[in-house]
Amino acid sequence: MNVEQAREWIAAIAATVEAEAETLTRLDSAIGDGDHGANLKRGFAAVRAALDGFEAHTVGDVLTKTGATLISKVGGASGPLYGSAFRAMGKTLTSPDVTTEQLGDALDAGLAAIRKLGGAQPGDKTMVDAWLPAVAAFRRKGPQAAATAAEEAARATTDLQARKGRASYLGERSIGHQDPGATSTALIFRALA
Amino acid sequence: MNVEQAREWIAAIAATVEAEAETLTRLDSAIGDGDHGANLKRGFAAVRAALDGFEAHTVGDVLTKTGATLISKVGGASGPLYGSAFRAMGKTLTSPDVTTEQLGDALDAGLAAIRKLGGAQPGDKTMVDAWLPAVAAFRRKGPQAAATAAEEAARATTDLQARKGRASYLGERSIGHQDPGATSTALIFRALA
Amino acid sequence: MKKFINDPGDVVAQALAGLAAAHPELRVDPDNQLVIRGDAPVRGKTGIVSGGGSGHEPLHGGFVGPGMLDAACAGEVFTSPVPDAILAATRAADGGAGVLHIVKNYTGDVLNFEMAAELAGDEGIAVETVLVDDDVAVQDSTWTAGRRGTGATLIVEKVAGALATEGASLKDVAAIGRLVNERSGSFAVALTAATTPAAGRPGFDLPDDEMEVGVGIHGEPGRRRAKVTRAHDVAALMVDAILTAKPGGGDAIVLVNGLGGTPLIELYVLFGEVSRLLGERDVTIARSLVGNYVTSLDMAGAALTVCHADEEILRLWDAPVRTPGLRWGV
Amino acid sequence: MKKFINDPGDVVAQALAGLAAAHPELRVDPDNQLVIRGDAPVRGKTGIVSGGGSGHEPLHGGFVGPGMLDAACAGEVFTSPVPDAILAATRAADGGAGVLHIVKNYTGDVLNFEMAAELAGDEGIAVETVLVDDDVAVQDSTWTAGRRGTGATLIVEKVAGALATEGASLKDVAAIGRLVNERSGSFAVALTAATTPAAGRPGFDLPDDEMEVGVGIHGEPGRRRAKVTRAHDVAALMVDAILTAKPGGGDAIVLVNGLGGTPLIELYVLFGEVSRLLGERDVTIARSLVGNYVTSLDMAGAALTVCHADEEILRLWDAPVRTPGLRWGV
Ligand SMILES: Nc1ncnc2c1ncn2[C@@H]1O[C@H](COP(=O)(O)OP(=O)(O)O)[C@@H](O)[C@H]1O
Ligand SMILES: Nc1ncnc2c1ncn2[C@@H]1O[C@H](COP(=O)(O)OP(=O)(O)O)[C@@H](O)[C@H]1O
Ligand SMILES: [Mg+2]
Ligand SMILES: [Mg+2]
Ligand SMILES: [Mg+2]
Ligand SMILES: [Mg+2]
Repeated sequence: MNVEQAREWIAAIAATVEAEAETLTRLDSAIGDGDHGANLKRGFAAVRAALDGFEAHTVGDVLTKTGATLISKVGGASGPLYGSAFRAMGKTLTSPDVTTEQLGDALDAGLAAIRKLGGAQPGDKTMVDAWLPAVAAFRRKGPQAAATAAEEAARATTDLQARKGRASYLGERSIGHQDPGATSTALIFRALA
Repeated sequence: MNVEQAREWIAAIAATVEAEAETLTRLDSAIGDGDHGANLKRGFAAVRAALDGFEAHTVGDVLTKTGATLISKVGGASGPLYGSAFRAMGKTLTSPDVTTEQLGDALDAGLAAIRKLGGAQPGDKTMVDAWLPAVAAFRRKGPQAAATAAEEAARATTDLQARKGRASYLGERSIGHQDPGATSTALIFRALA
Repeated sequence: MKKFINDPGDVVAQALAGLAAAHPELRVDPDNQLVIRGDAPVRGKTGIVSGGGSGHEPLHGGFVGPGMLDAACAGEVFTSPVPDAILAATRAADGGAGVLHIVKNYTGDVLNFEMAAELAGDEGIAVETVLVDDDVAVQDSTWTAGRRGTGATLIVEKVAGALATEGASLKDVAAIGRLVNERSGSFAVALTAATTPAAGRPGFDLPDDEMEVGVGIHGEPGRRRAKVTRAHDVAALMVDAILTAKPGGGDAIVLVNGLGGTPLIELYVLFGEVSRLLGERDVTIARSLVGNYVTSLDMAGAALTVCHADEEILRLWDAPVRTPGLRWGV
Repeated sequence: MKKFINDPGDVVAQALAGLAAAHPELRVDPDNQLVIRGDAPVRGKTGIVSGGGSGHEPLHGGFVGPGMLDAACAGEVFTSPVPDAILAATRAADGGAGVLHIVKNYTGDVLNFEMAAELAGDEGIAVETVLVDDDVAVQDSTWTAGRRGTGATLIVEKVAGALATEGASLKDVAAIGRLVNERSGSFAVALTAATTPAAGRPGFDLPDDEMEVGVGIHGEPGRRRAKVTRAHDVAALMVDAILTAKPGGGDAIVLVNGLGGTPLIELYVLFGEVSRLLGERDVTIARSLVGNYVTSLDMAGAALTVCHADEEILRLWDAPVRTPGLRWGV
């Protein structure tokens, strides 16, 4: 992945998040507060504006800028979590062109940042449940497999009871609904494929 | 009408007001504040209790007690208006048995009290519009005619625009709805027939 | 109907019991449904009594206390109180200097307060009455019931209460109340109907994209129905109607008042628009209140009240007040 | 959706503009969406900052002023503010004695405030955090996000604000805030769902005879659904849940709090029931508030908060406060 491809990835995320905003909001209405779609739409629109004309020398520059913008524009739980993930990825990718292996390491660093910040365990019904298999699949089989793994894992959150985030307040009533954050994670990996 | 018959009249009003409370409230919801049925139900229930065991020597005693109770228990516009009407009637009927002509004069005094207190003109879409033809019919043809006249006049308020009471706030939108107070007046005269 | 009540017939009595529990500094007379200042009657002070149907909380019981009302009568929901109760309130408020009745202009309120004033007069209590009729949605005419009393009632009660606290005579207190009323106009818009506990369902049906324009505070429909517009246009409608009926410039007390079901965040959006629009018409918002003060049960809606104030009115507005619903300066 | 707004995307910004117009004694920073005391920072005083998603008005912006908050951050509706805004608020509040962050326990609020605290630390501003987690409808556990912060936030802000006003150190102000939180429990019931301007329709459908039991203040469904019961039974449910999770007797500060769409008359009915029930459990209502203080947009519903108070907490509760939403003693 080079700088231009990194920009394309982010642009693709922005487009898919915009297109799927209503779906994400609907999922978040069922077990949260109904703002996940609006949050990410607002965030990636700001990222788009921030990257426009921004001089990036490395892949990391693009991702770090993305993360910092998400942190300062989104709010909520997903803002700091996704923002920290992109910032962590950015920090590891210090050259203008990076290998797939380096990208895999970066994605792993992103996941680590989310887990460190949010403290969620696998199975807690959060974005972690999609990131985890996606990163593993990326490393073994590349971006297509990662996207598919994330999508499957997002769907599989439906059967889980939430232990983190707003959905945890619903207790057993959170079962039967797909996690919005895991769903947006699948969008991020699909945009990479 | 003797004292016993006066009691029966009031009891009949209490019964019909109770039975028709929802209708009165529905009419009052359309162009007022939806309490006319509840007001009269509460009022005549109190009258019933007040007359129970009350020693009445004249027809007037019964009606004056009725009026005073309505004034002190109903509130709203209809409480003072009906209360004053019954009190005014009571004042004129100072014997244990009264003639139909005396009763006619008393009803007229009741109407006069309503008009003096409320200041409504005929055609203002109020209880006055039912009282007026009812009293006239009572004097000419007796209680049956009075009831019929009151009912017809109550129905005829539908086409009027209100100039007094809460319905007046609706301006032209008050047209097309039957006045609740005129409707309860028809019940009062029907109970006398 | 979904409400936090026990029984539709007992709502007012039980709300008063709750008020009594929450405000030990007040006295509640459950038989007459009165809220009374704990230290009433205040010797030598002009007493102030108001009241009306319930369902407009905090009006009137929430405005009883030092600097405002001495006693308030709570009628049944949307039903004016009876003369006996008003008389009892008048007695409780009378400190020997007479009692002012502040009455919203509704046939029922007017008649019942009139009767009570007569009874009080018979007992030797001097009574004056201020009739509040600020709702400019209704045309004024001697041939009709006239304009309704709505939001300006709060301002009349506050300003008259302050002057009475200073020791002014019944006549002067009544005069300032009338002045405030004369200089005030209100206009309300509803997005939903109110549901009275007795009726159990909304007073009228309103499609999901329509509003009632020119409503009162008794759940009745308004002067006309219109498509819901942006807050800016709603504010413009209100400001226009009020300044047409009550022209004036300079200092004003401005109340953006929720009708009970509208959250504060929307009232602030509306206030922002109102403040811009009044500025364009050379009206200065000298004092303001934003919140649910004169309500109509659970009705979603908002009302604007503008009172063209002089220095004396502003001074009395600023005077200390300590009631459940309004409190400052003490 | 029928609301007094201009544009769903601009509600928070425009409500802040309205607040600024209504309260010239406060400063509004529109870029960061902050409400700031007009005279902030107060030299030498421990600064107090709170904030969170909007839609809970008057919380938090309505509690800025002498005796309570120095600054409040307003996030988008139901979305916690961003670190930059919290940092700006922290700077505005810092009078050299450090700044207390009062944070409701939601993942988003916690993370964003944490980041801001780090950034503030980098700038040399000492920051302490009080996490409010009073909602006993949610089971407490280290494995979950834990309990939500709701009505007790108001009490924490009031009491901490009073101690800070007396000149106490950041450490002591934080300690009293934590004590108040620890001694407080809340429980809420909703009769309707909230409609966020962005979503445009109610967050959930609720049949005409059902309520959501154990709801938060973000329009989310509750722990379970039940048939609507009488106010007495709702009050019993709330009192039981709170005294089970937070046992105690003696003096308490009690808040019966409307969620935005419930009128005062119902809150008073509920308060009457609560007061009787608490009395039976040897809890004395030493202080109380009844009204819409910590809301969830237009949700019809009510919450009970009980804070087992000691003398010091009561003393600080009684201390003067002058904000748009709470004002007494000044
Ligand atoms: N502690 C956590 N760790 C990881 N992910 C989390 C955590 N808490 C919440 N999330 C994710 O964030 C999503 C919600 O994001 P969003 O709706 O934007 O924020 P908020 O919950 O503050 O409204 C959830 O669906 C979940 O996937
Ligand atoms: N000024 C008046 N003169 C005569 N009748 C009136 C007057 N004002 C109102 N009414 C009658 O009172 C009725 C309403 O009574 P009610 O609903 O009990 O009182 P309120 O209007 O105070 O709620 C009206 O339908 C009308 O017939
Ligand atoms: Mg959310
Ligand atoms: Mg009526
Ligand atoms: Mg009425
Ligand atoms: Mg959120």
